Amino acid sequence: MKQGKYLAVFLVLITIITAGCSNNNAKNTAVQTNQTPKETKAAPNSEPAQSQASGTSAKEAPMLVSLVSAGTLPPLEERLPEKPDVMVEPVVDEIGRYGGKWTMAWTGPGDKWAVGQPTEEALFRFNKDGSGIEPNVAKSYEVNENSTEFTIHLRKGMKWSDGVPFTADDVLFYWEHMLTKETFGKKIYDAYYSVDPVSGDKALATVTKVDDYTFKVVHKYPSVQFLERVAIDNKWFFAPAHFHKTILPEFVGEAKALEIAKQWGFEDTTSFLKETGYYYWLYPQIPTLRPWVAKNDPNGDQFIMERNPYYWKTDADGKQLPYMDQLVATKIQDPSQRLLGTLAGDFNLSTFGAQDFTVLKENEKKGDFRVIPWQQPAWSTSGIQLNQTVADPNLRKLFQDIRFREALSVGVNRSEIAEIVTNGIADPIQASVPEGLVGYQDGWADQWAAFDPDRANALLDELGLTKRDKNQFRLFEDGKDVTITIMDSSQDNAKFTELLKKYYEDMGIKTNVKIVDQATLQELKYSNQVPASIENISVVNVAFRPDTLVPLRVLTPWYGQYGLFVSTGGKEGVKPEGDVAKILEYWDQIKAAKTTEEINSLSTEIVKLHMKNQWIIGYAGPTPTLVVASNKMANVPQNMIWADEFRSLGAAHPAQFFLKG
Amino acid sequence: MLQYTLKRILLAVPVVIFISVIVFYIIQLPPGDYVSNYAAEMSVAGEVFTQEDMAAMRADLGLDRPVFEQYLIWVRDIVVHGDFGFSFNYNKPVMAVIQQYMGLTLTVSLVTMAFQYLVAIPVGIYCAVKQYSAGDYFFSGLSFLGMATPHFLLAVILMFLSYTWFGDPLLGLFSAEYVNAAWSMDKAMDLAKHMVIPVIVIGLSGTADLIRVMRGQMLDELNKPNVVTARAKGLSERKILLKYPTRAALNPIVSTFGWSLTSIFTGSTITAIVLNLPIQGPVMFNALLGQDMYLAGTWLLFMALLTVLGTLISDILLAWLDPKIRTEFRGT
Amino acid sequence: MKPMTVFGRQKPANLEPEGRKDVNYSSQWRLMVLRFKKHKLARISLAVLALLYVCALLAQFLAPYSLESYDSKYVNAPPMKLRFVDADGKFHIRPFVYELQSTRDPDTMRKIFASNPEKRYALKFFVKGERYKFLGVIPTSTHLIGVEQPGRIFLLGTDALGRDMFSRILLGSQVSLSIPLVGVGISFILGLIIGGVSGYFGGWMDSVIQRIIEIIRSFPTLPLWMALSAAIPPRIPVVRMYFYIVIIFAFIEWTGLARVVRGKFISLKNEDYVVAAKIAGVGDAKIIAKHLLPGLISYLVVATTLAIPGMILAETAMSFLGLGIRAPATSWGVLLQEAQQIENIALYPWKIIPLATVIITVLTFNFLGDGLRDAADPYKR
Amino acid sequence: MTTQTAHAQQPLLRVQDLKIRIRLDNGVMQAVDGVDFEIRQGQTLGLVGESGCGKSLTSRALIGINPKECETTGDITFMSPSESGKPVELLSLNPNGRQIRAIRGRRIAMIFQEPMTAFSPMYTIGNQIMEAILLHRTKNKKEAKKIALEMLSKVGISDQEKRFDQYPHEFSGGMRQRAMISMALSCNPELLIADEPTTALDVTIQAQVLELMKELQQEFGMAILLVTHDLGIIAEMCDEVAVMYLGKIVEQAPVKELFANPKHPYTKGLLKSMPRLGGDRSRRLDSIEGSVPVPIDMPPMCGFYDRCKDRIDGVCNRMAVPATRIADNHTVRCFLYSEPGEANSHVQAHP
Repeated sequence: MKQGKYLAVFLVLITIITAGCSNNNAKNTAVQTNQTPKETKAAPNSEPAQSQASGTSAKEAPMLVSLVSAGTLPPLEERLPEKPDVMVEPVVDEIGRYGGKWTMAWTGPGDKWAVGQPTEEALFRFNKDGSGIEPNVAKSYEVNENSTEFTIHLRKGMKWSDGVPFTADDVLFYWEHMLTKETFGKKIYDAYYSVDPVSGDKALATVTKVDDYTFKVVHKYPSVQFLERVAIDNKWFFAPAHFHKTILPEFVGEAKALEIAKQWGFEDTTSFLKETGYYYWLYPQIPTLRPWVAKNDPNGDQFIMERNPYYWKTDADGKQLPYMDQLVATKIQDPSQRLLGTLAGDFNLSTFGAQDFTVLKENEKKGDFRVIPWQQPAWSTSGIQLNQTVADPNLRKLFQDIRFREALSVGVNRSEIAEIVTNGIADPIQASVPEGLVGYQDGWADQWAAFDPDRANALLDELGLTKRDKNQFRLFEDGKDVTITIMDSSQDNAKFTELLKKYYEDMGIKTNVKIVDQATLQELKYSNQVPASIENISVVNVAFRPDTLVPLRVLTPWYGQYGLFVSTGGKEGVKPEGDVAKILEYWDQIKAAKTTEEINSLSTEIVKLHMKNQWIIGYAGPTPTLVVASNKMANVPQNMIWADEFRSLGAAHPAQFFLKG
Repeated sequence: MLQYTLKRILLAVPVVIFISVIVFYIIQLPPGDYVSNYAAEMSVAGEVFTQEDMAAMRADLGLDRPVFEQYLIWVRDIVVHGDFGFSFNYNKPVMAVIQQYMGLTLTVSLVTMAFQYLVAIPVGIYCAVKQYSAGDYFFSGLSFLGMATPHFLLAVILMFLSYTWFGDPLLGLFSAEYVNAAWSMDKAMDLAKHMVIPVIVIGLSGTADLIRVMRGQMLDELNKPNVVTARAKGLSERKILLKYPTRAALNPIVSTFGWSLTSIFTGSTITAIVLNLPIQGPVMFNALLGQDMYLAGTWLLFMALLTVLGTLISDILLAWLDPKIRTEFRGT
Repeated sequence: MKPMTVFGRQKPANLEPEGRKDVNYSSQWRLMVLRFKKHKLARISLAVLALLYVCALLAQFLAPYSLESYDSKYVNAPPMKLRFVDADGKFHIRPFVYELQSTRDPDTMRKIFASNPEKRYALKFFVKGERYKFLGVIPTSTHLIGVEQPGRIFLLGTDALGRDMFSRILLGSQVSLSIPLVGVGISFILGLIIGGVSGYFGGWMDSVIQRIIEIIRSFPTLPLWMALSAAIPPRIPVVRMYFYIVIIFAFIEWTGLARVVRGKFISLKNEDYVVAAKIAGVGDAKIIAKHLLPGLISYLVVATTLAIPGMILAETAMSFLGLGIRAPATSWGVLLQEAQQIENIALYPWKIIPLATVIITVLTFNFLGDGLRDAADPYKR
Repeated sequence: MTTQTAHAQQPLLRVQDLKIRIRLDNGVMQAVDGVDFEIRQGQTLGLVGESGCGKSLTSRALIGINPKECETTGDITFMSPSESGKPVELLSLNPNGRQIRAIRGRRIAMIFQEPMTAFSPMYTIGNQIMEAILLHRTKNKKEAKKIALEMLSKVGISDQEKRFDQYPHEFSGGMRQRAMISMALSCNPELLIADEPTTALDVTIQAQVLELMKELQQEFGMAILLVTHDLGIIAEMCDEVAVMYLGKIVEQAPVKELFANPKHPYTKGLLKSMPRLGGDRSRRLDSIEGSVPVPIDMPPMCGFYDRCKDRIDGVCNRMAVPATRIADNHTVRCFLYSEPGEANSHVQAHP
């Protein structure tokens, strides 16, 4: 259960992406399978022969066979891309069999990503260990020497789920008529801008069609991480032009668009276009490239996605994926229902937080499922972020003082926290980059990690907090009380906040815990009213996703108004100083960096500043996310990383999950 | 009678208008709005909303206008177009959302209600006739227990017991395979199976109250001279019981029926959340939580209307049931 | 002669030992007490409630541990057996518990507890423990029961933070038993004043008040709770939070009492003696104080008693929805909210024990209310 | 006084040693303690006494409609002429059984003091009158209604068709009592028990109702047991009268005899407290001092002892008083008329 072992599978997270990477897909996947021999070894060898036997006969699902023979669906060869362009998905354990449903719980359309991530098909996706990207919807790509020109090849004969061919026009359409016009409510992603290292000038890329199956993205300045950023920011760089032409105001006119929106039940075109353009996988009318496509209204009690007959991936045997016929998401109203449903076998593959570990493990046999822990790239599971720009001047001075942070760190017994809060699963360590990720620093996990209340009190005295009130709480020199108010939006952390309060108050620091709902918390963050937060940092690589470690926006508590300053270009907020300013400098350099090495070393510098300052104090190490799969559900990989960047469960390539008979 | 009804309805109008104002105000009361809720929810999934994004969204949804303006627009649309607004959360007109849940809500409510009345009335009569018997103590005790146990806990415990004993926690109202299936005998049976826990949980507490009222009323009525008169006429005890005390004791119970109107249309919210019942209660709760204001507002308004209507129905029922009031109306 | 009604507790009027001819204020109360004494269940309930309230008052003293006695060694420990006979079959006068040893199942990470018969800790009275203020005033560290350090005694097991459930239930009763009282108290005053004004003066004041009550009652309580608890400003201490919750309860509850008061006022003010007093030129205040309130107070006591269980349950419901008091402050609602997690029901069923105390309290209040009602109103049920 | 019919001397109902005990929280109350009397066909027996003396309980015990808390013992023998005088032991019948129910309402009917509460407010007068008719006389609703309308007209209610469909609250008090009488008589009972039939009515209405009862008695030839506290009504209506005090009949005699020659101190007191037409208006009405004791765990003694002006200390408060026959049809229960030694000699109350 110790994080180190699992994260050790990261050899180097950011592999160098060179022009040599533009090999074709078959080769790429072959490499991929070689890279993960461990998984095949770990495979349960139950009835492989049987599934093999049933597997060899048919290359497509029985439900499609009957449609083909009825003449309502073209034969398989016509539905798949041309033979060399078919994507062969590496199979985790064994060749599967067709049929069955993936049953899961979701909380309704608001939980769109619960079905969105596992079914997502990105142009480029992260490879299985997260060390780099690999082509997915794209067949292959070439990039020039200084990373300014990316030529991307698509798959010939590939089709949308309604049978219409998928071509470079769909990419161009998305770029020209949707993304750059911001029709679906998102700004043009940062990935499409390149930055001049000297002047800091930002330039938008150009996208041009080369032929039906090739397009080119040209940046003004080098953009080394372009493909990774696209894989994170803009997973899908395409849209079904034939569909969107029928609804976009640009093509049908405002009035008609509104009319169509109303027909769909929407009130206005803005939200209509946002939903259809961005959250398209929830709508049965919209063709997608996903293994399963929406079948009914997501607002119902059960959302059904059914296999895409034109899905463009096969297994190693040439059997068209996905194996399972349907993905059925049942609406739940309370998290306990996911647990109870899983125990009862109602849901055959769901994910849980580590807090449910014991109850799940205890019921593994009875419920006929297995618990597969996926490691998270989190710095900690229990920790505190002190708002460096907190409104109260006394507090701000205090929070910015490194001695205060050290006092708060050593004044808490991490073993107790790890035992009680994480049920002994996490290590009692400092918030730090887990081993195996970019920026890992040896010994950081132990920095200020030993429980030493005397040192903590000495530090606090040293800070001048020697006055005490009648309850023995410390006071500022001016007699005002020192109170840390921790804001949180969930009751799930009650155990931790209770303990934290106890330890802090033992040091004489009065501590309040205020639970507000998420929206309020968000509002409070924007208005700089969150003095402290127990949010955790979980990020694979600061260069991919800087916003929690680099003050670029507002929502991360530790940097508070620094982020506002940066995001408003200095109009509002607090001007970053000292090490925070340095982080921003490094970030600017990353944006304009020419090589991956350069980016990695700059990223490491940013992380080192975090280590030095420990703005984010951690009291317990990361815990895994638990993937709980029915024992019937096969091909669910182990030793994976659970990260939003890797699309969480999507990293397991659910199209090749199957149900044993 | 008609005049009275009209007068009552007329009196209700200002109340409802006033309520609609308060409703709107109350929805606005918690900090944040739908957009910030939405942004917060999406940020959990890794989607980031900047303040500009949120401002743009607010402008789209008309949430950037002053509250009273939003209110006036809302009311204008209701009055002029019969349009109750739009549910941001469902991306559907409010009425469509309400309709979606109405069928099952009514099913659950009416079944639990039928259970309550069918159980409580005979048991109440029994407990009154056999006052202080073992049966009286048993039923009174049971109903008190049902009333004293918090619903949510009872529901969870029953669900868990159902899981440990039968391997099925009976979540929701249908098994997965029947949720979207067409109605059939099997589906109905499945529904019946899933109704057991909600009926027990919601029904038990309501039954407790009803039994108490019925028992008390019956005890009153059983002591009335008209029972003695009936007995002196030579009527059998059963006939006496049914014709005189029961009929009279039912009066207050039937006439308070109107008060249950709101609960019929919402269902029990907390129990429904715990048991994952697809009925109005939780939908509205989430609308309130997520500040899906037109949905929440319409619903609250609807509830207020139902309460006013329920009072009216109660009064009319009372008049209709009580010959004395009835003849007074006939006279005027 | 009136038809005799000799059912149940009721006795024929003419057999009443205290003649009804001179019903005065005090004899009405005496009658009530007499009748109440006859109601066995109500008497038992009163005793149980008295016990509960005494326990709540002395909770810090009775509880072996405080609310902040976290201990990672004893997380989710089951209730301990209080023993008299040790492993060797030897009988001890003083009950004792064995030392609790915990290990973790390496596979499921569940804490496994075993008692160590080698080490006995005898139950002691008046032991020194954590410091607290007796009755909120006198600082002391004596607890009624306990075992010697480093032994632990968990009569009802522990929670997920290793805190003694027995202590938490006791200490939680302070909130759970007082919120309803204070809440009802406030709504009692509000209801009495507003309902009284409405009923006594009538006219336009009555209409306005009735409309307001109607409007408040028209609201589903849930959104009202939500809105009101959302209106509670952030970063307030638990005590204030608690106070606000009381106010919320009272705000919803007073309308019911106001209705009762109004109804009674209307019926009483037309009584001959009140009319007579009015004609005689007695002032309104005096009429209300001398003639109306005495006739009303017993009804109010009953209505109030019967309103309390509803508030106790409401408090648990609020905690369930996350609108109530939060740990480390403890109420029964908080405990039940913890208990309702599937994990706890499945693995640590002793966490449901607080449910029993809630049920007992609600039942006893109901029985007490019934008894009081019968006593206050013997001729009408 | 009513005209004696040919079969007037035939006994219709005989009550012997009727005792009613009621269990209370604080003991057992001896509400009726050894009552004996007899009613002959066509005769009117008055049962008089103050509130709580047990007269109502006694009257209701005859048809077994007292609440089940009342423990009733003794013999009640009913000899219905329509069954050719075959005696039926009413107390031995199942109180809810078919046999007693066939007698209730049919052979023995009853009217009550409060016609308002005795009728259910929920049903029309017609409905409630027809109920007994449908039960005892005919199953045909039309016919039943006809009978009911007839009865209504007999009791002097005009516009019966309309009245039939009205509710009790739409009737005036007198009308309601008329309706009650029509309901009681609708099945031609042989005995009518009238429990304070006029107490709740205005004086003028009282007279009308009493007159009506007399007329109807003549027409139907039934016997009446008239329970009242009003000696005036007794004087007007009854052939014979029994005075009850504290669960016992203290004196029983034909009306003329009793009024002319009251023996028991209580009877005397009662008579004195009665205003007389043409009497001396300046004379204050006498009242009986003191109040009725509660008959719970009473020692054997005269119940009237405390209030009696002529009490014999050491006798009246030491032993139970036997009934003494002082004339052929006059019995009295007082030591003034019997020797204490005769205490145990039983005397039949009937002549």
